[in-house]
Amino acid sequence: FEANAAAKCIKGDRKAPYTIGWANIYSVPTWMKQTQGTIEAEVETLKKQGLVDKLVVTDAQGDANVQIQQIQSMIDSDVDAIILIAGSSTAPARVIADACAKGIAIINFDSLVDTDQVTAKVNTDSSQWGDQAAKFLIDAIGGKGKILILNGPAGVSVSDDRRKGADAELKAHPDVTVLAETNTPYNVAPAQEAVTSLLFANPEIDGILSLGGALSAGAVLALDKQGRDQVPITGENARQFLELWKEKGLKSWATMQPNWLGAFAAYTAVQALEGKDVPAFVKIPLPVIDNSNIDEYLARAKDFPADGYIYSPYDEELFKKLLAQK
Amino acid sequence: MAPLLAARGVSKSFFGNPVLRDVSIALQPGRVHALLGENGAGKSTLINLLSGALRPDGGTIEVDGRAVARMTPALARQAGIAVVQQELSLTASLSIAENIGLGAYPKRFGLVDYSALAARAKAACELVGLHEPLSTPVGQLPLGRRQMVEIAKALYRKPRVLILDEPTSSLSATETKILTDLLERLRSEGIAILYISHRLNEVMKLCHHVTVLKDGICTADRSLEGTDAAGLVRLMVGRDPGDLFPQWRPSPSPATAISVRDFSAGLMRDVDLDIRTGEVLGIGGLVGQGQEDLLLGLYGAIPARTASATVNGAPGLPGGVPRANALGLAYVPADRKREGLHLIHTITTNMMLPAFARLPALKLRSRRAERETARGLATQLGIKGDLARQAQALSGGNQQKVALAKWMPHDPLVLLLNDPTRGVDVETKREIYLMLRAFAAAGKAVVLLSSDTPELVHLCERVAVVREGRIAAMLERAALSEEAIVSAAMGAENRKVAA
Amino acid sequence: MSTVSSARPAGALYWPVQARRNIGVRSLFLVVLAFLIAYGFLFPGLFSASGFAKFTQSWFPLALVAMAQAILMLTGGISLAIGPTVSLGAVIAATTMAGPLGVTGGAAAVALTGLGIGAATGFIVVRLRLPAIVVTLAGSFIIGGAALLILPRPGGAIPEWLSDLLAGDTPTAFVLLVAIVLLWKLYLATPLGLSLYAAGENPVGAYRSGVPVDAARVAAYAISGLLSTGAGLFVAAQTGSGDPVIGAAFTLNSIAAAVLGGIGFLGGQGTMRGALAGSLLLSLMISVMFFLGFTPVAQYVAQGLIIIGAVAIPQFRKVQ
Amino acid sequence: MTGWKDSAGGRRVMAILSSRPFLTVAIVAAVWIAASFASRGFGAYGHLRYLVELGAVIGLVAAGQTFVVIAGGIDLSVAAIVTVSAISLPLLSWQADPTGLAPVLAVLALTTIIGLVNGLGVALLRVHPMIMTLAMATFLQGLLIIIAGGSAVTAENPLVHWLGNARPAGIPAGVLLWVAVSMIVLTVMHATPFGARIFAMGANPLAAALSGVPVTSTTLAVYGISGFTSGLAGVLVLGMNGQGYVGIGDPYLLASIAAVVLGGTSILGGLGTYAGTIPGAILLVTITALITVVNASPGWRSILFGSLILGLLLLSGREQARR
Ligand SMILES: Nc1ncnc2c1ncn2[C@@H]1O[C@H](COP(=O)(O)OP(=O)(O)OP(=O)(O)O)[C@@H](O)[C@H]1O
Ligand SMILES: Nc1ncnc2c1ncn2[C@@H]1O[C@H](COP(=O)(O)OP(=O)(O)OP(=O)(O)O)[C@@H](O)[C@H]1O
Ligand SMILES: [Mg+2]
Ligand SMILES: [Mg+2]
Repeated sequence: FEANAAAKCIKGDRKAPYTIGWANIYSVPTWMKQTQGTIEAEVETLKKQGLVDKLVVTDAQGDANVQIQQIQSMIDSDVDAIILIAGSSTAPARVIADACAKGIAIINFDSLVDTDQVTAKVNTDSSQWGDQAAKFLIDAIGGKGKILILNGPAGVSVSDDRRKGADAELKAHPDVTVLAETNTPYNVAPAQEAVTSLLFANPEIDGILSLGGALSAGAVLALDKQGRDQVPITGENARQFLELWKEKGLKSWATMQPNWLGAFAAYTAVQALEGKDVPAFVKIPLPVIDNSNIDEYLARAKDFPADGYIYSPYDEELFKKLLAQK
Repeated sequence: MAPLLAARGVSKSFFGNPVLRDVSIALQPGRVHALLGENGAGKSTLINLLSGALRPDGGTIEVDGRAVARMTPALARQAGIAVVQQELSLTASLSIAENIGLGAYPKRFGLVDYSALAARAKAACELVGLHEPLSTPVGQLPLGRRQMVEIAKALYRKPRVLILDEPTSSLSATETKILTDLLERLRSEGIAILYISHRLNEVMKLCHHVTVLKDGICTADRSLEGTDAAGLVRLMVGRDPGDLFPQWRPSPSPATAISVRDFSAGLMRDVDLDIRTGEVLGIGGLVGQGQEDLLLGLYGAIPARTASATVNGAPGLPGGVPRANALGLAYVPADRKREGLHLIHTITTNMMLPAFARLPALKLRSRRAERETARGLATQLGIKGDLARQAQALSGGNQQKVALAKWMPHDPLVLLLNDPTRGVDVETKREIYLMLRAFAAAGKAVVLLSSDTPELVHLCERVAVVREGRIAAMLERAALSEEAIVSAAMGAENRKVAA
Repeated sequence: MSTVSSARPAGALYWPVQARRNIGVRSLFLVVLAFLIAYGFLFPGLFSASGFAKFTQSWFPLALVAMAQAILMLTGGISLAIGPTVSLGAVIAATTMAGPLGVTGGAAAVALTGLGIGAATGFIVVRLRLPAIVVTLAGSFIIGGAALLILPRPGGAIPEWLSDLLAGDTPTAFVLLVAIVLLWKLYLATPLGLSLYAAGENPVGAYRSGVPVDAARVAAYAISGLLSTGAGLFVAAQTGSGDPVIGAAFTLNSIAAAVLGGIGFLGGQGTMRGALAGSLLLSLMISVMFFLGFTPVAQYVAQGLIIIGAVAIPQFRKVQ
Repeated sequence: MTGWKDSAGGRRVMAILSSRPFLTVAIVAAVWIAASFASRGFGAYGHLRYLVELGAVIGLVAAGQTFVVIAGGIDLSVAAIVTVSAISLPLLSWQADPTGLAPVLAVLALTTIIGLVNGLGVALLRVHPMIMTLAMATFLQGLLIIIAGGSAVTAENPLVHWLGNARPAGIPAGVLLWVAVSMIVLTVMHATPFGARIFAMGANPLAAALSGVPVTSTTLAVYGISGFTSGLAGVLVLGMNGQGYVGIGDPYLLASIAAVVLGGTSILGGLGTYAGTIPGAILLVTITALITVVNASPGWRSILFGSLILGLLLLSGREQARR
């Protein structure tokens, strides 16, 4: 019994090979599928090292209540670690605390939970995302002009954080007028519809602050279809958007929520179980895509699904470096 | 003496069509008052006015001689008025007792007092001869028994005025007898009874006073003293009636239309039956012994088994309704609202449905031809009303005619009829009877399931009496009489009960 | 044959009536029982106090919304706004209970909101004769919007003790469920409650029999709203906080549970115990599939098959 | 003076003017005019054209939904079918077929089969339509996990691209497709025995069966049609977005039901017409577009959207009393 195991929730009574539970919120979207791919690849590696013997996957079908039940089942079946994308930033807090109390390593990534009863949280900084995107756009339109803001679904922390992150920059530039804001799922079709309507309502648009997912592709398509000139636009690493970016010669900037967050979470869980100290929060620096490196990304495009995301490369070295940061 | 309940000069229109014009009626205690009229004359509408289900456009409703400003069902109930609608007010998933007490449950601490309910419901049930456990869901009862529940429900409220709208139309002779005895007793206790029926012999036996409606106008309001059945019909239709039952002679050389051996379907078990061309084969017996299943099984509407069968020359049972239709079978159900008609569709559409079912699915329709066919059928059967209106706007009898009419263009070889004259006025009955016999005379077969025993006696070559899922007796024409049918239906050992 | 009923004392009507209402859902009960046994076998911890407590907690909100949907369907209605109503209940609880209103005040606010929303919906559907399915579809946007106004992103708080009481290691949820079922039985034994069935199956006949049909239906909507926001309160306690979109999945799940449980769409058909069994099956299914090690793909397929099977098998038996 | 109203032609005109579909058309026109005053650009030809183009997708899904609802059922799997169609089409690209027609036909066959399976469950297993189609949607989610993200290359199907982007004679190809489908649907619904059977089944399935309506095959056909039109909508939406993704069909489930009911078709079955669904679909996209340009918080927008639907329902969605 290693009484002073370093990381939170870890009691040190669990021995390799470990069983890892992946409590996914919804496994059908392509982003999730890609993420699962990185987790499975990582688990294969860890299996070879004799550290993991099983990966248990649950899919809450989008329902945060079901996710709670499934995490409970993971606790009941005594998995050694749970990696988790939360369906709600608050809902699973209590069940996670239970798991933590039972000495299960909990690595929460992508959509985070408002509790510190986890071994580690792994994510990019949503607020910084909004801030950097706003910076780029305001810069690109010369510090003044009329913009649209496209944001993800309402009532969800991630979209709310990204939007709030943009506030400071917007405030600092009173000459930037926000014509309209929308909340849609992070998908092409609803964004295209919304932007088309906004185009007709607003004859003059200088830029589009798009805060993730495939929203930007929808906006570009809308401009294109209505015969309007493309304007500076921010976005994420959705393959369709990156391809449109190149094709239309956009003035753009994109960042990403790398799919390898999943692999990294699995890696971190095992490290923690092995008694290593892991930071309570691993901040993943936002990889930036701009005109300087877009071609590198597009060169790898064929390895990714057409409706998927082209993520930055990763390896164990990167993981080690991330874990070492304080 | 002031009448317990009266209507004074009431009028009612639907969508501008006058249905009742200046009608008056007075219900006296201790009197059974008959309300007669052809289908669509306005009887049910008048009842709805009396019981507050509808408001009159003009005229007044009086209780105990005092005008009621605005009659509602609730007021009517308080005034001791109970209406027996035709199985209209029951809820299939509730038990007999819960149905009987519906809207007037005995309460204790705000809850339904099931003990009191059981006691009172049981008393009401015994009056009408209902012996099923009170906890039986009404949905599990056959039609005739449901009607008795409906009557028990009215009695449960200890009414001063009891209104019955065609209570016997789905009752067998035995049940009818129980009911008429009961009404006689209630009358002698001073209750005012309003009785609607198209069965004139019942009316003659039971009633003392009659009001006759014709096209919404009151054409007679008089004592029944010294009136005979023919006189009644004359009052209703305004001219001399012919015989209700047509004269006919059996066709000479019958062949077999349908033949089944060891036939089982629903309640029916191992029945052998031959249906001949050119005959009207009656199916009789107490309600709910499996007669309906026999028809439905032959028609392919419910699963059926048989050792061997031929249907119009083809071997085997049809096994499905479309196939049965193709073999020349047609079926007219008893419960026209639930099984026979599409109430929210127009009369024309209803009449055309069997054609739609048969025509090639994507052939273009001709509205004009449909209208003409429908018009022809309406004329042939005397169906009144705008054919572009919904079928639910028709009175019960006219709905029945539509349910029958829709098969006529298809010239069926075998007509399977399930109580086709239920709720049909005498004139129409006669027309239907004539049609049936003409049908048989043309060498086709008619299977007539009926709860109206005289109908069986007067129209059929043979009557199969069904009891407990088997054909208890096959009565040939020479042996046909109401007594024979009833005693076969009861079974020998139960004869005493019937008497 | 008449002796069966006449020999009994008249007081013995209530229980036979209850017993005969079971008939349609017996095979579902068997399926649920099979799943329960399988679950107990796969996870013996179920029989410990805390295992049982957790199990009933994950079932509880679904049970409530299944009841909320069933009571509407019994009157011939339906609601597509159950999910947002749950969310609204949750955010109201999470924003009031830790504040000056306190737990009592917050619970009252949740209850009143549920009753009010339900009654308003009922009034619109019943008195204005609009189709329930679209009224409640529109309502789902309005109610969901209100939840977003109160709490634009997940947050708020529920007092720790309340969370521990309702969703700790004690089977409070189960006790609550039993209490709610008893209350429902009590309601069904009132004239207004019992007339639900008549008002749903045969409104014209019921009206003519003196049943306050409209009142019965509006009351059903109000109760349904109360159950929904109540489920929201529980979810908030279970999660310790509020989330404005937490209830989304409950809308379809409540319908699935009710229909699995034999509640018909035309009104008047089915029983609450059936709806509860349906919700239990949906909830059990998730855990059992986990312990059987189903992959997500297998989970989706099996879920579809189980739902269809549970509805189709009794039908098959009927035909035979 | 009053004469024309009583003439046969006059009566027909009056009947049309007071019909549900016409009422819905009138509401659409009113909303368009009002919105054009409120927001510049709303009434621009290009914008209205775009609204109709968007309406085409809902309209196609709602075509099958109208059939199903009139037949007394409901199809909750349409959204999943749209997604399956849009996702699986890129997987099927055959070099041998330069037109791109073959993959489209293959996908439509697939979605029609999915619909037929729904029909089988409803007609033969007697599973309630809501449950059957809900289970089917769950089922298709499983299928999607398998096929989603499977295409490494963007599907460049010329036919699909044309459908989503071309504007022959200034009219979007999708709208032309919708017009063609509408004509066929209206004809089948109101001018063929098959259509009459559907109405009969919806109004009273028992009476329909006893009248010889082949209930099983008609039910199969109805759900098959719904699968087909949803598949067609998937193809169109794929063309309009250039890329399918999981969830692309999600908005169309509730929209299709709302369009059907706003168009005056009774959710209880047996009464209604696709002629009402068409303006119903356009009405829905119009409201969505209006909400988009309103500057308000998400909560208020949602409330506004719900209130508008409710208000319009008051105008057009009254249920007729039935017994
Ligand atoms: N609510 C209504 N709307 C339109 N028409 C109606 C309505 N109720 C009754 N009618 C019409 O009023 C007339 C009288 O109907 P009513 O039911 O009173 O006839 P009835 O005498 O009871 O006939 P039957 O002997 O067939 O039962 C019929 O022509 C019927 O079509
Ligand atoms: N369009 C309509 N809307 C509402 N009610 C209608 C309509 N058409 C008819 N009715 C009602 O239906 C009744 C006519 O049919 P109904 O079947 O009730 O008559 P009935 O005499 O009771 O029938 P039965 O002969 O089967 O006993 C009328 O009394 C009227 O109240
Ligand atoms: Mg009548
Ligand atoms: Mg009648």
